[in-house]
Order: sequence, then structure tokens, then C-alpha cells
Amino acid sequence: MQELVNRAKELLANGTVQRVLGWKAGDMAYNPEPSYFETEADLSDFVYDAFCGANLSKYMIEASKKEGKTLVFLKPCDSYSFNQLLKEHRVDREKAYIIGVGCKGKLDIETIRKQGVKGIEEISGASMDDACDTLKIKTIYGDKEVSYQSAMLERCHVCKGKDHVVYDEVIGESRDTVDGERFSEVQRIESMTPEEKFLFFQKELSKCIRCNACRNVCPACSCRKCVFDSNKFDSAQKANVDSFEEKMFHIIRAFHVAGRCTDCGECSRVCPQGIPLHLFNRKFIKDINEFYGDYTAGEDIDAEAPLTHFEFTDREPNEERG
Amino acid sequence: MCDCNCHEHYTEDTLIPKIGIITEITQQTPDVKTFRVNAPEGGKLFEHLPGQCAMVSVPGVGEAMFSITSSPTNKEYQEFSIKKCGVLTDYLHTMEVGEELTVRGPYGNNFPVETELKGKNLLFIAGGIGLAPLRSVINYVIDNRANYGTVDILYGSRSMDDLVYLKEIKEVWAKEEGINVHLTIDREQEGWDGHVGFVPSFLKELGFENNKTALVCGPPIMIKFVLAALIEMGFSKEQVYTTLELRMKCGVGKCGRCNIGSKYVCKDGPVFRCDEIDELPAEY
Amino acid sequence: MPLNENEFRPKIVAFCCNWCSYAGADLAGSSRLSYPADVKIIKVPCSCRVNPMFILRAFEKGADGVILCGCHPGDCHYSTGNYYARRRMTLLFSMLDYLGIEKGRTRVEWVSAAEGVKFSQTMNEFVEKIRSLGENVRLGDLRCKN
Amino acid sequence: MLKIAKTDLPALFQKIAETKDLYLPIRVADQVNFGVYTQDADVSLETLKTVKSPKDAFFPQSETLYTCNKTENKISITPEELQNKEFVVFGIKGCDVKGIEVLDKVFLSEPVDTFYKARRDHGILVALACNEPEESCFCKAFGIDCTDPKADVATWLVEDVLYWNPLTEKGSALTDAVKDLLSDADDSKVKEQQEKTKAIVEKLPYMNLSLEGWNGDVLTEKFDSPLWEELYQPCLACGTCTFVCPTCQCYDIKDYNTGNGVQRYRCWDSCMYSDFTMMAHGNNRNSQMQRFRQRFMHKLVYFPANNNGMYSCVGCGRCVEKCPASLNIVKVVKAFQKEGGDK
Repeated sequence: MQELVNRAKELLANGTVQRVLGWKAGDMAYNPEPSYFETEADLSDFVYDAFCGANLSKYMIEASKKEGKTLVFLKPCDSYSFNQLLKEHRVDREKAYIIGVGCKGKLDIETIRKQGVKGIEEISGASMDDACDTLKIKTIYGDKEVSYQSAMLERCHVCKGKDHVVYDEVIGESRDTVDGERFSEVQRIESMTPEEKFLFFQKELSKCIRCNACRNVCPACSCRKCVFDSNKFDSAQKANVDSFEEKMFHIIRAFHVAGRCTDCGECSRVCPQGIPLHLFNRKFIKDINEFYGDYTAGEDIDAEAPLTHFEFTDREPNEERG
Repeated sequence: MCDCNCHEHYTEDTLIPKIGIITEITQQTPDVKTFRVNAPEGGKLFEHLPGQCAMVSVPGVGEAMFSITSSPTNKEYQEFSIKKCGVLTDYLHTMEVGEELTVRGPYGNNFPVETELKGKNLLFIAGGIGLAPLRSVINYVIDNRANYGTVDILYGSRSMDDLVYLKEIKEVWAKEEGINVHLTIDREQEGWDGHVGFVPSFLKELGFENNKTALVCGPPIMIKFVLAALIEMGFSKEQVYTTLELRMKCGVGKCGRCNIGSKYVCKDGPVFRCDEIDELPAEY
Repeated sequence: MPLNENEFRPKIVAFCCNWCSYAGADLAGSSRLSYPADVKIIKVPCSCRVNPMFILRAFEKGADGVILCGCHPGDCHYSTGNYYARRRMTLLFSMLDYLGIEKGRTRVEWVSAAEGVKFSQTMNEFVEKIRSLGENVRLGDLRCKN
Repeated sequence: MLKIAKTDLPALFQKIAETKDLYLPIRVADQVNFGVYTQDADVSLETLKTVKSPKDAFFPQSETLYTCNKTENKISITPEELQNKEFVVFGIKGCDVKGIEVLDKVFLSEPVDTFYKARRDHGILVALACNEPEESCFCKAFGIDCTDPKADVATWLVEDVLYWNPLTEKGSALTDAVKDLLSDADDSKVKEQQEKTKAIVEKLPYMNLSLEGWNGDVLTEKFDSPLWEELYQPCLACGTCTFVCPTCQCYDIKDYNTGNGVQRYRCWDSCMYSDFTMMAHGNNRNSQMQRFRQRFMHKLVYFPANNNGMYSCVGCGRCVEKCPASLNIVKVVKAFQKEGGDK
């Protein structure tokens, strides 16, 4: 981490960048927040550890409007989001100095709490330097140990890989965190009966409070004005009067990012109700791969996007679907 | 009043509107119409005070706060002057006499016609559709003429065609004793032999004495410059009243939308004395 | 086919492109080919004008089945619109399956201006299919149900 | 003091549910929120904080106010029926009870919101004391004692027994209705647990958060602080904090056209949303900084100014846990504290 700070200080000092976009240490072990740093002194609060899950690509949309270059730290998966935004001309490559940072899997405080940990005072084993297999957690109710792997965000179990797709330089080491199959949960749902599928999603979506956190955190949701905020249509229904509204919202949101979603997993990370929102996006990704050939959004800035492209021989919508 | 079977469990909540019927529509300017509204069985929907507002709504289209432009002294109906500028107002402009809408209110405070303003010389300054809330006061003053001193009305608009209530201004107000009307438009126009120029500069040209109480309403930028001009002319902020406009939904100080500082414009306003506005954070 | 009063009469929304399928529907009408009155046609400039929200809104407001008709691939008035529509609908329908909405409630059919017979057949088949599926309960808004 | 064995709680719930709607913390798809009791509901009284506060028992996320029907040119209005059946909210925590007090200030002040009032009149609060508060809690900063909640009935879950103490008339009536299931108890175990919990409270990092300098009189000073420009930066403008908050009360009124009548409903809204103050001709809070500032100024300055110093925050810590960007009211208060200290 110190290496990152040192490099940031250098780049600020020599005028390469005007500001640094990174994470600021919170007042707890697990709540760093995305933050801008403009001076060397500011950087004393800089942190990069296993709780820095936030994808900073989205903030680069705003940063691209600011004067001068912004140094941004991107994890391997974040770099896909940045690339996708670049493809859509929503961020300015010239305004960004990208330092790719290593990633050893990001932790999810909710997952830790689910394992019965409460009253957290200190967590050790989450810094980038000591790649621990076990997190030692000091709590008011006694000391606990949780395996690092079991505390990771869902997305890290099915990581796309630890290579950055866009960067100016890379600092820090990564480690392989994959221990699951990316589409296994989608396949499990696909194999259910329609009744089971319906019940599963009904239950999950009944928790939705329409807080829009999933939308607002999503790097692919970069519209200046969202269709769900428009008063001109019937679509600005903030209410969850009826379960239909949530279904509508999540289907349409997933559809709007289909072919553009890099599966960064931020939607699932931020959902206050723990709805596995990635299951919508991943279904589209899986279908696109199966129907139109493998495609990874954000990987190649020049590739044809699946929904703005077609083949004469594409399958028909009515075909029996697997 | 409404068609519902209002029995014990049903509610007379302030959020539940009354039904109003449009009994007359006057085209004031190309984009402003005045709607006269009565209760379906005739008569007024409710009593109000000058400066108060009401929520007018077309079910399925929208609901918005409008100032009541008719004077409380009018015992027959209420009027709303509405400028076409959004989804609801666009729809209202397509409506015809005999159609129904819903109204709830009155909401907010009023110009202190029976207290602070009594016995004072009054100076009304309005721009564009901003005359609508003041018209209520002007007609109230005319109907209680003895209670007030001199009255000056300074009114300006973009063009001759954008002056609202022109007929009433010329045929009623201008003919009242002790009322001086000063009109202005922003740019030269054929057929206009009156003053040309913005309201604040016209105000300075006219150079009123500061023995008056000013009631100002219009676009924010006009209010800002009028206020500056008045101060320059020796008025104190306690002598100036204005009305604020913000997005409102409930009208009763609960929905949080029009909250500025510790005030709710829909409940504590819309009429504020300018020294009160100074105490609010600059978010209006 | 005579219907008794209690029989379920599905509500069908058919989005038809202006250039082919709507003309096809016209032809079906002028050729006196019948299709059920339960089919409500909404004319769209091109099949690719139909965005997923249209389909979902139709279900929300009480449709039991939604069908999209456009020009045959290769014949789009705007050259390629229906190709894009094809991809979109393929993905959307697959997503609806995934959510447990019965297959067959949604359909895409390419109907040219000359295919009055196909139009009428398609609609008859589709209405029959929806009738067998019954009322749409999974994708409607309860507020619209009474 | 009365008591009931924990194993008999299902019978108690069943008994209450016979005549009243019963809301209590229920686990659905791995998240605990207040929901209506049914026999197969997965009740979780051990959960310290439900994701959403129980405020929607009184101020639902959305509720229809009335329905308009139009035939030819005639409009008719059918108001929604008011709550007329008693219901019980079981397991509400001390902070959330205080949250409802805050809502009362808004909805029961003139003009009274009759929809809310009807629910308040018919709702019976059975509070459950906290045993294991967490690091995100700071109710003590608002003078709340989480071990001694003030509601219609206060209860304590100690070991395998639920202790039950009615505090109001409503509470006594409910107690009478279920008295067959309750037996007399002494309060020594409760006292013991309270002491234990209080000791924990003292150790929690946020509990002694100082709100010094936050009151209704510091409007301009706080409003004009340059700190807001810094603090708001990570804010994503979502509504998570407002929707999980027990005291946020902003709402929107909207129409829904059902095809056979227009339902006018109100639903929670968030001052964090960009369209919250949007009007046909502009927006008076144009930047996210202004919207962010509004939320905290309202909770810590505007609300106290109108309500004898009562804050519109109860320290439940939900925003601390749920904010996607790890922002929260504690960070705001601390930032101002630090600023003040540096000067």
C-alpha cells in the first residue's frame, strides 16, 4: 500500500495528475470510502486493503469533467468497467492516469456478519501485504476467526482474471481467488420448473426497496437521465406498491446494461437487501455467449457489441430455449 | 361534497381533494389561461386569503400548487392563472368549460392584508405570471379601499402579448381612484406606446418614496434586482414582501420537498417578508 | 368457434410493424380471413421500435400474451431494424423464461404485407396457445386486476 | 413483570394473530425485515437490526390515498379506508420506538395526517430490549437506553425466557388478551442482563458520539461550511440511507392508472434523488452536494429547530451498515468535530 501512496505523491508532485481517486480509511476496519486526494497531506488517509471493493470507474465519469488528469486506482475487474465506459465515450482516457492495483479478493462485511460475527472492533489479515488465509477478528463478544475465502464477495469466487485490460502502470500482486463456476447458479435456476423459478425471484425481489443503489453504483448505468426517473412515461414509479414494479425495474435495468455489463458485481455488493442482482446480468451474459459467441464487455474496446450488431443467421426468438 | 360514501372509516384528510368544475376559461396571453373554478353544485370550493395557494390536479396527469388569483372578496368562484410549462399545465390548457378537476387547499400563509399591510401605502411589483398571486391582493384592496393608502402597481412582461389581466388592469384598476398603474415591456414592439425596459430599471426611473410597503412577485432574477433597487431607494427589508415557489407535493409541510432551512414553503410560506428570507439558507 | 360466456378470453397485444405486418393484418381483414377479436393491434414504425418496456407494460396492464410482428429478415423497410429486434427479443424472451414466466406468452412472427393468411393463422394459433396457458398471473400488476 | 418461555412464543404469536395483525422480524431470502406473521414464517427475534426499520407499519413505503374515477366529465373520489383493525408490532427496538416518536412530530402535527394517525391509534408497540448491540449502534448519543425501551409493552429475552412488562393502557389490554400464556416473574434476570448490556454499550465505539454544536441555532454556520463539498464526494445519490432510516419521512404523491380508475398513492421519496426538488422551470437543489447537505442539515439542525431540539436521528446505525459508499451521519458529525477541534 505504501508503494501506491508513494507513487501517488510523486505523480502529484511532478504535476502529472491534479488529483488522486482512491479509497480513504474509514473509522472502522471495514468501511473505507471512495475519495479524492488533492495534496500529499490528504494522502495520509489513503488506504488500499481487502475492504476496498468499490469500483472507482463510475466516479471517473465525473472526474473526466474536471480540470486536469486524475490518478485512479483500478483493480483488474474495475479496469473492464473503465474500458467499457471508454468504449461508450463516457470517460476521457486523456484525463485518467490509471494505476492497476493488485487484488487478492475483496471482502464482504455482510458475509462476515452472516457468519455470526458482531460487535467488530478490529480485523487483521485484510491488508494487501499479509495475504492471510484467515481473518482474525476482535469483537466485543470475543475473538473470532473467519477464513478469508469464505468472507469474499461473490464476484471474487468467479473472478474474470487478475489482468488489467487498461492501465498506465500496474503496482502490486494479485492472487487467484476462483473457486466457483461463474454460471453455475444461473444454470441451477435454469433447470428449475417455471413455478420454482417464479417463486425464487418473487421472494428475492420482494425485498427490493427501490433505493436505486444498484443503478447508481453501476458503471454501465451512466445515462444522464434514467428512464426510471423520467416523468414523461409511466415508468417513474418509485413505489413498490406491487411486486410487478420491482420485476419491471430489474428486468429493464439488466436489459439496458446487457452486452455492456462487465459483471463487476457492484450491484450485488451494494444491495441493502442482499438481492443477488448479478443473476440477472449473468443470465444475459450467458445467453449472449451461447447465442452470439463469447463476448466479454470491456475486454476489447473495438469489438462489436452484441446488441448493436447482428448476423443474418441469428437464431429466432421463438426457438426452444435451454 | 364528493361522490364518495363518506362514512365513519372514510377520511377527510387534507390530502383528499374536492372536485371542482371549470366554469370559465380566459385566454390571457398565448401561454397563460385563467380558469374559473366552482364547486360542482355551485359556489366556492373553500374560503381563502390573498396569497394562498391550492393544489390543482387532473387525476392521472398530475398535481401541482398554484396560487389563487381571485380575491377572497369574490364570493362566487376561485380563479387560477396557469402558464403552460409542464405536463400538467399542458393538459390543463386542453381542458374545456364543464370539465372537472380536483382541488385541495387552501395552503400556506397569506399577505398580511388585515394586519401589517392595513393603512399602508402599497407598491405592487410584478413580472410576467407573477401578477397572479398579487391580483388577489390588489382586488382585495380595491374592495376594501378605505383600509389602505395609495396604491401603485408596477407590472412588466416580455412583450405586450404577455401582459396578463390587461383588460382588467386598464378597465378596472387604472380607473380606481388613488391607484396608479405603470406598465412596461422588455423590448420595443409595434403598437406599444408605453414604457419599454425591465421592471427593476423602470422601478428606479419611477423612483418611489420609501413610505410604502412593496409586494413583489415574478421570476427569481427579477425579484433579486427589484429587491436591490428597493434597498437602493431607501426601503428596508421589513417593507418588502414576496412569495417563493418550490416543488411541492403535500402542501402541509410533511413531504419534505419544499423544506428550506427550518421552514416549509408550502406551510410557512409562500409569502415571506424579505428580512425573513435572509435568515433562510440560499436554496430558493 | 362459439364461446360460452364463462370461457377464458385472453387479452392479446400484437405489435405490428407499419410496413409489412400491419399491411398483412389489413389484407387478412379485406380477404375476410378471421382472427379473434381479442387481439389488439398496436402499429409501430418498425419491429425494432418495440423496446422491452412495451412488452412488460402490456403484461402489466393486463395482457395475457404479447406478439411482435415485423417484416421478414432481409425485408425491413429500414434495412436492418428487424435484425436488431430479433436479438433483443431473443434475449428478453429468454429472460422471461428465466423468471418463470410461461413460455409461449411471448412470440415473434415475421409477416409480410402479402401474408394475410399467415397473419390470421398466426393469430389464431397464438390465441389458442394463450387460452391453453390461461390468465397471466405472474407478470401483471395486481392494481390493474379488478 | 410477567414471563413466557421462549418455546411458547409461537403460541403467543398465534394467540395475538387470532385477533390482530402481527408484525415481527421475519427472515425472507436471507434478510430479516418486519413482516406479517404467519404460521410458517421464519421469525427471527435474535436479529438486532432489521434491514428496513419498522416505520412502514405506520408509514408504508407506498399507500393508496384515494381512487379517482371519471365518467364522461364527472370525477368521483373514493378515499381509501383508514386502518380500523388493531395490530401489534412485536420486537421493535428502543431506537426504532424513538424513530416513531420522531415521525409523530411530523405526521401528528397540524394538519394531522389521518392515515398515519389511524395506524398509530390502532398499533400496539411491543418493544424488545437489545442484548447484544453492535459497533454501528449509537442510540445512547440520542439519550436512548436500548436495555429499557419505552413502548406499550417492554420485553426482554434473557436466556430461554421472554420477560414482559406492560407500560401503557394499550399494553395492558394486550396483556389481558394473552394472559393465559404469561406467568408472574421477578425482574432479577432482566436487571442482570441490563447491566451486562450497559457494560457493552460503554465499549462500543459510536455510543458516546458527541452531538455538541448541532442544534437548531447553528443553521448558517453549518450550512455554509466548506466541509460539505468534501464530504459528499463519494455519495452515489441512491436512496439507501433514507429508505432504511427509521426517521426519514419525505414522500412523493403519484398517480397510477389502473385502467379502471386512477389511484393516487404516496410513496417514500428521498431528498438524495436528483428529481426530488425538480420543477418545471428548474431545481433549487441542483448539485448532489446540496442534496447531501439537506439530509444531514434536516436531521441535525432544521428538525431540532422546529421540535425543541429533538434530532431526527436515533442512532440505529442502519445507514452506517448499508451505505454503498460507506458514508453516514457518524462520519459527518465526526468530520465537523475534527474541523472544530483543528481551529
